Amino acid sequence: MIDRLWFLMPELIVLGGAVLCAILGVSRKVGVRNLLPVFAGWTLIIAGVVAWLFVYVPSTELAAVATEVPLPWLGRWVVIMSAVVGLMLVFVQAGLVDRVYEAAVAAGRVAFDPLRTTRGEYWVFFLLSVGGLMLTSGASDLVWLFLALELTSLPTYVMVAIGRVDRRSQEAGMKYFFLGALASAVFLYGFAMLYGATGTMSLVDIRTVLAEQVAETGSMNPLATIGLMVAVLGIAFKLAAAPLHLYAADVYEGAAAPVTAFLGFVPKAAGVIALMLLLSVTGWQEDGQLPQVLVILLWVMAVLTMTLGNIGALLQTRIKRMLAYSSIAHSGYLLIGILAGPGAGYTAVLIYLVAYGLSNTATFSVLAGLRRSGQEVEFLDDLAGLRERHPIMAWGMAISAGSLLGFPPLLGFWAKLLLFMAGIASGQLVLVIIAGVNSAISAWYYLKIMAIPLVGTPKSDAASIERVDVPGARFALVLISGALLVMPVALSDMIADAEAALREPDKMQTVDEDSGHAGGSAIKQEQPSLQS
Amino acid sequence: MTMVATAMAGGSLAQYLIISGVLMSIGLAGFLTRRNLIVMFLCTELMFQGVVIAMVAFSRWHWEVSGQVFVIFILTVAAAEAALALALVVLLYRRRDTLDAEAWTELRE
Amino acid sequence: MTVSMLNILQSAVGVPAVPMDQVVVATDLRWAGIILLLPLLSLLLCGLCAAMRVKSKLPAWCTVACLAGSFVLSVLLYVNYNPPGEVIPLLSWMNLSWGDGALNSFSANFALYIDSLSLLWIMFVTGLGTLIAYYASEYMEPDLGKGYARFFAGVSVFLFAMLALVLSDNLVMLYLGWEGVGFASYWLIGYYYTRPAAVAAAKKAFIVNRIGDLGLALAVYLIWTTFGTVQYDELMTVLESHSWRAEFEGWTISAIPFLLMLAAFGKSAQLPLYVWLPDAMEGPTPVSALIHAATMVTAGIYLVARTYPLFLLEPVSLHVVAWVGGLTALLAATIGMAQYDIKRIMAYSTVSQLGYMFLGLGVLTTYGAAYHVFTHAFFKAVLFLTCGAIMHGFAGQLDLRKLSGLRHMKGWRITSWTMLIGCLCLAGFPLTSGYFSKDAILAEAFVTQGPGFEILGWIAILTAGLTAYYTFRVWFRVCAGPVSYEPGDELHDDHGDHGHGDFHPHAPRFAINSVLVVIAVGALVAATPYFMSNKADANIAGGWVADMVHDSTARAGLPGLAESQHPHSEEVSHGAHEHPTLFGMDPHKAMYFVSGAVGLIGILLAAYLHLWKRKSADALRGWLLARGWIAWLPRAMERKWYVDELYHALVRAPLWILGHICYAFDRFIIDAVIVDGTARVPRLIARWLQPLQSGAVQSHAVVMIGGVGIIVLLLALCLRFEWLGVVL
Amino acid sequence: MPPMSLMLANQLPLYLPIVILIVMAIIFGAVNILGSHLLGPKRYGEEKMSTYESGMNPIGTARRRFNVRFYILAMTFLVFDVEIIFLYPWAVDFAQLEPGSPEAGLFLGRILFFLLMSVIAYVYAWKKGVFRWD
Repeated sequence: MIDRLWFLMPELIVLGGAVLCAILGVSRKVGVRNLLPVFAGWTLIIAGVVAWLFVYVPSTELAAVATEVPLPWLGRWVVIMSAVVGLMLVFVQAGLVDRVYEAAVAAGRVAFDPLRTTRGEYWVFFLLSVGGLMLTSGASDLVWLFLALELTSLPTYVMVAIGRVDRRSQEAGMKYFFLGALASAVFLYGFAMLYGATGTMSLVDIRTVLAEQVAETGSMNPLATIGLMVAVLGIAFKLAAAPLHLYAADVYEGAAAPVTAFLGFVPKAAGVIALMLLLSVTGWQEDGQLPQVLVILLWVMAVLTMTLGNIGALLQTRIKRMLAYSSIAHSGYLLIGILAGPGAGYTAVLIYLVAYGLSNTATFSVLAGLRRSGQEVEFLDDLAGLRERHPIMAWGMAISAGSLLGFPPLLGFWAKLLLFMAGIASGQLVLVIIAGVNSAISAWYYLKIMAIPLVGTPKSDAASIERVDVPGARFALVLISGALLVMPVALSDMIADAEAALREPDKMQTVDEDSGHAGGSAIKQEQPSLQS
Repeated sequence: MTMVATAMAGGSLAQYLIISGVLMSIGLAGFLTRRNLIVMFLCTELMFQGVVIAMVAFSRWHWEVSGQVFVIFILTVAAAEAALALALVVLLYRRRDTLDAEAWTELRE
Repeated sequence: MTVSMLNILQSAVGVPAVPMDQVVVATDLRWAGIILLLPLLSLLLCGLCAAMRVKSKLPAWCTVACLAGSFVLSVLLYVNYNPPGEVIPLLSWMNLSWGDGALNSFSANFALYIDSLSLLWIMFVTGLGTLIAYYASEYMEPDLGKGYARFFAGVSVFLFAMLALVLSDNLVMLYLGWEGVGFASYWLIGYYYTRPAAVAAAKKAFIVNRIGDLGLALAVYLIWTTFGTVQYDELMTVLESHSWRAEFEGWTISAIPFLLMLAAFGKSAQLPLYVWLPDAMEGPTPVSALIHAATMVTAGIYLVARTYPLFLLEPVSLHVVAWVGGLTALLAATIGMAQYDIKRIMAYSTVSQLGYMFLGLGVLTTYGAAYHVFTHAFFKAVLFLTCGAIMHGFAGQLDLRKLSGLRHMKGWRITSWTMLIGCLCLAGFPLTSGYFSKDAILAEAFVTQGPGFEILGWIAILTAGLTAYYTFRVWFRVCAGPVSYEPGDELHDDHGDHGHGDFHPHAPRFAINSVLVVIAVGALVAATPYFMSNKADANIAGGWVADMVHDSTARAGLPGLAESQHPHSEEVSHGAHEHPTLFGMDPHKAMYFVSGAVGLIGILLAAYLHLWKRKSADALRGWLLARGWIAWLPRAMERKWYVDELYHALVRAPLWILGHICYAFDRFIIDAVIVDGTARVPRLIARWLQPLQSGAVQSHAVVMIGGVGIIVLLLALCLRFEWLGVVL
Repeated sequence: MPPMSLMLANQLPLYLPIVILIVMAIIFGAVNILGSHLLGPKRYGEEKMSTYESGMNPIGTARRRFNVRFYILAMTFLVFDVEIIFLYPWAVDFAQLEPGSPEAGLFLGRILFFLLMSVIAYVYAWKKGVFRWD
């Protein structure tokens, strides 16, 4: 029997992996504890493969189930994306969490105390958070959306605090938690208003009710509009979009670099997908128009976010702060895609998320893979002359920063191009021009990030920068750099897949009526075919 | 007491929303003005409860139960947040011997 | 409700792609792809050399060999191609189609578009590239084992990107090449990355170029939405079919040429984006010669010539091109007159000559512009390479006041005489190649009708005189006169222990000398195409070079082409109705005398001031500076018309200020006022306010909630919501 | 729709019992405090002013640190506490289903899965050593 639970298969696998990690994490055997990243990695691989091959295979009965979900096939893209980027994050984080305590246990300085180890918990929270991101994509009602968002963000608060033993990471965790709770309350209030205005939690029903109200009164219910606005603003916290962006710099700087890599992608992606679902279902009515208020709101947010992010990054000397501000700017670009709406805009957003997630993970993997006298590298200038000692790191940094900047022919360039094209196509020419100017401003500091490790003059104490003894971060860096160079070749495939992921349930159903079990080809029938 | 019950049944939605808004505002004001971390956390809980009241009121108004289901989940998440906040507060207190939010301003420009 | 990305594209495409009838798809010429591959191979080899820390000149030989191979293949391609133009498919890249029918598709593949225009370009790009790489093998000697392989890798990247730009058959691939040459230029300008000036110059070049790139990206997009294709052959077919004009009278037609123009002006250093080129001289001299004089900077000309039919649709854009080109030529020439650094003088002269080329494009003589690109590539390369030889030999000395009489020094004769040849060509001395190519542009400025084109012609003639003056100012100062010199401040290691007193300049050796002679001879021989017969069309003047343009997309800009052959340029008149005259003669004939005379006057003036009476030059400067009414002129010329200062004030300073305002806001408002400042507020208020704005968590929260509140309130008020009461 | 103040005015009578209750509570408290203050004898001494007049003397400061295990145990309690919230609605609904139907089986299965999660949480807490008190 196919039930809606079928769609939850990847998430259930991730939950199982998390449970396994929780139990194994308190094991007294060091070998078992060291295996945790491997378990986490395999969990993600299995979840991704299951989603790819088994779950999202269209069939008549599945399509019938899927009608309750606004974008039932979105999960395919999101689960696989989360699994891939999550796997890279596993490489970046493996062996770097809880080093101090485990090293002390290994050296026999302290006896193992299950209450004091945090390695197992870290991986549990990691998996749960990624699972939350996967769940977000399947949301059919506000309750689900809320729970998925909270499942994504609650573990991150802990991960920030326990990622390294340092006063600053605890401060970061505290700030992140309190401001996050505040933001949750804000978007919940928005949800409450939305519910009050429509009397239903289901996203699809909300759209129907709102459409009826528009048909009756000629304009959207003000309570619903305000509710949507407040909800969007609350979710903006997850994206680190203005005006809820200030925490990002502090938290990213305070958290350990592997955790920051995680923060830069998972909560942001969850927020973006939540916005997509919320707005596509409630905002865009049949006439293809977003209410004027929401357009203004998103426009202002996008401009503020990218401008404040880029200008904030211009003057930073600390590399993590610089990257934090740059990630704020990227949220601004993503908002262009959201504003451009279902179809082209969302397609571009999905591709941009992949490009951004990979590049961001790669930049932070450089920081995670380097140590200077046991501490993380803090200033950009410390990386000067990195090429001479660790050429792979330096080139990987250049490629990933280039991709973030949007340097052709890297993946980031194509993703940005698609976003801007979608923006222009939806009539937001001014916004795209502002984004272009911002992009030019961002060249200033991205070029610094690219050039200083490659051609900078090493400082006298540069020799003290060492690689960490765990090869995971370097491995991820090489993989991602290669992917950023190679993936543009498959760009049209990616566009086709992203478009297929954004099909609405009714359209899917019509396709499936005559195509029986061969679901994979059913998707292909309506999407642009690829000739080579 | 019957009069109160009548008020609940047929009472104005506005009253509940006002209560909800007041709770929300008190929570917000408290969050912004109090420095003790525990009190700040309690204030966010207050904001959550404001939402909860609004949800229940709307649920009753529409005669539709999903709002109340949402409330249960909000309460659960609030409990999870409480556990988290408790752990975090213990951690921070052990580090600095104070719960003053202002003591934690090392990360800044 | 949902609008698919591809649907948007589809809706924008309204033009049926007519099957092309002229351009042939030639698969048998696929070996031409090797022209592109060889520089890549060279890049790979250089990279290997760098990785294996090769200390010999191996990277140079690899590069020279690969580029020579490219050149030979280019010539073979010229011999083998069939005139109207051919498309050589190499690799499919983006081939999207959605639905049936020719109009539902988008393609951009790696394919080569071979016509006379691209052949002209690749031949001089690969030819000069080979020679200059050979020159650099000696020039870069001091860096052997250090940056040697990096330098040649950069040159290979540049050649690859430049060839991709020129040979591409669609605008997307052209864009890739465009960005690629920008990147290579950044790489090579910043070659001496330990020098802050070089790093700053590289950054400046990159950022200024990005402005142009934005224009190109937008133009490509608009072309795509307007014409439904980015491939040249389809684009030209669409443009020539008369049906589309009735449907497309939108704003995009007018916007496209201006955006393309922005891109061209950025890459080719025209007003107002020329500021990066003089600074780019911080790179090694072979780079200046190859990239910033002969090849890359002409990419803008190529772009305009390639998309010429789009410009013809909007005549105003051509007028703007002409005026910007003319004014840039004049401005750069005046700046060049007052500089002392010979390399910088050459840089300004490049800007000035590029201005001429744009003037040529603007006054409808694409063949003149292309011819000038061709001749300029040779003589400017010679001039830069001689400057480089001098710089190399005199330890970085480039000040023309501190060098004199090189002609009489042993080992410097070849340098002096080849420089003289370059100077003669640049000055437009009669019967040199520069003379003919410049005349073609100057005369056409008087023939073609346009707003103030006659004034523009006189400006160009004046500029020609100034050019002759500053060119020979350099030669008379540096190569003529009594022997005397001072070394520069970049003494190499082998001279390190010598003082200034016993400094011995080391004269160029075989590699440099041979390249100088070959290119100088080339500069002289470049005049012959003007007299070679043109096969394609006997009606047009201009010889073989006109032939080169005749078969290409830019053929509409050929003088003498019958009106009927201008398919859609009714507004653009060649002025064939009433033939204008200059001094009672046909402008083409008159110009032989006028420009020759002007050039001679300039040379004589330079000889007087800088050879026979060197003192009087300083006296003249002093006299000018002492007169209040004219003193601003030399001062402004020496300070480059304050353009850098203007940019600083208009662009950089506001950004800098904005950045610092935000920083200051964060530092002094958020941190100082909100966090620390509240302590100083009187205690009564502080007791209430301090907890509100003190802790960092709360200060963030205040901004968050304040932001949310302000946005919601403003939007709600804006749209005049009747408050919640109505809803309940 | 009437103005808000008017709506409130209409509703006010409904709150009368609460108002009466509050007033009575205040009066009760005030009368007791005032009465004892006015009527009771006043004698001060060292013993009289101590915290617990007739109890033990306090030892140490009141701001003593509690063992962190109290918190951990409290959090563990929270898990099972909140679980109850979900069991009640489930139980109410389950009673209305036809016994033995596949629907009821699925219903039961889901709550068992939910309980399994709690059991795992319990096992985890146990292994973690939450219940050890040494």
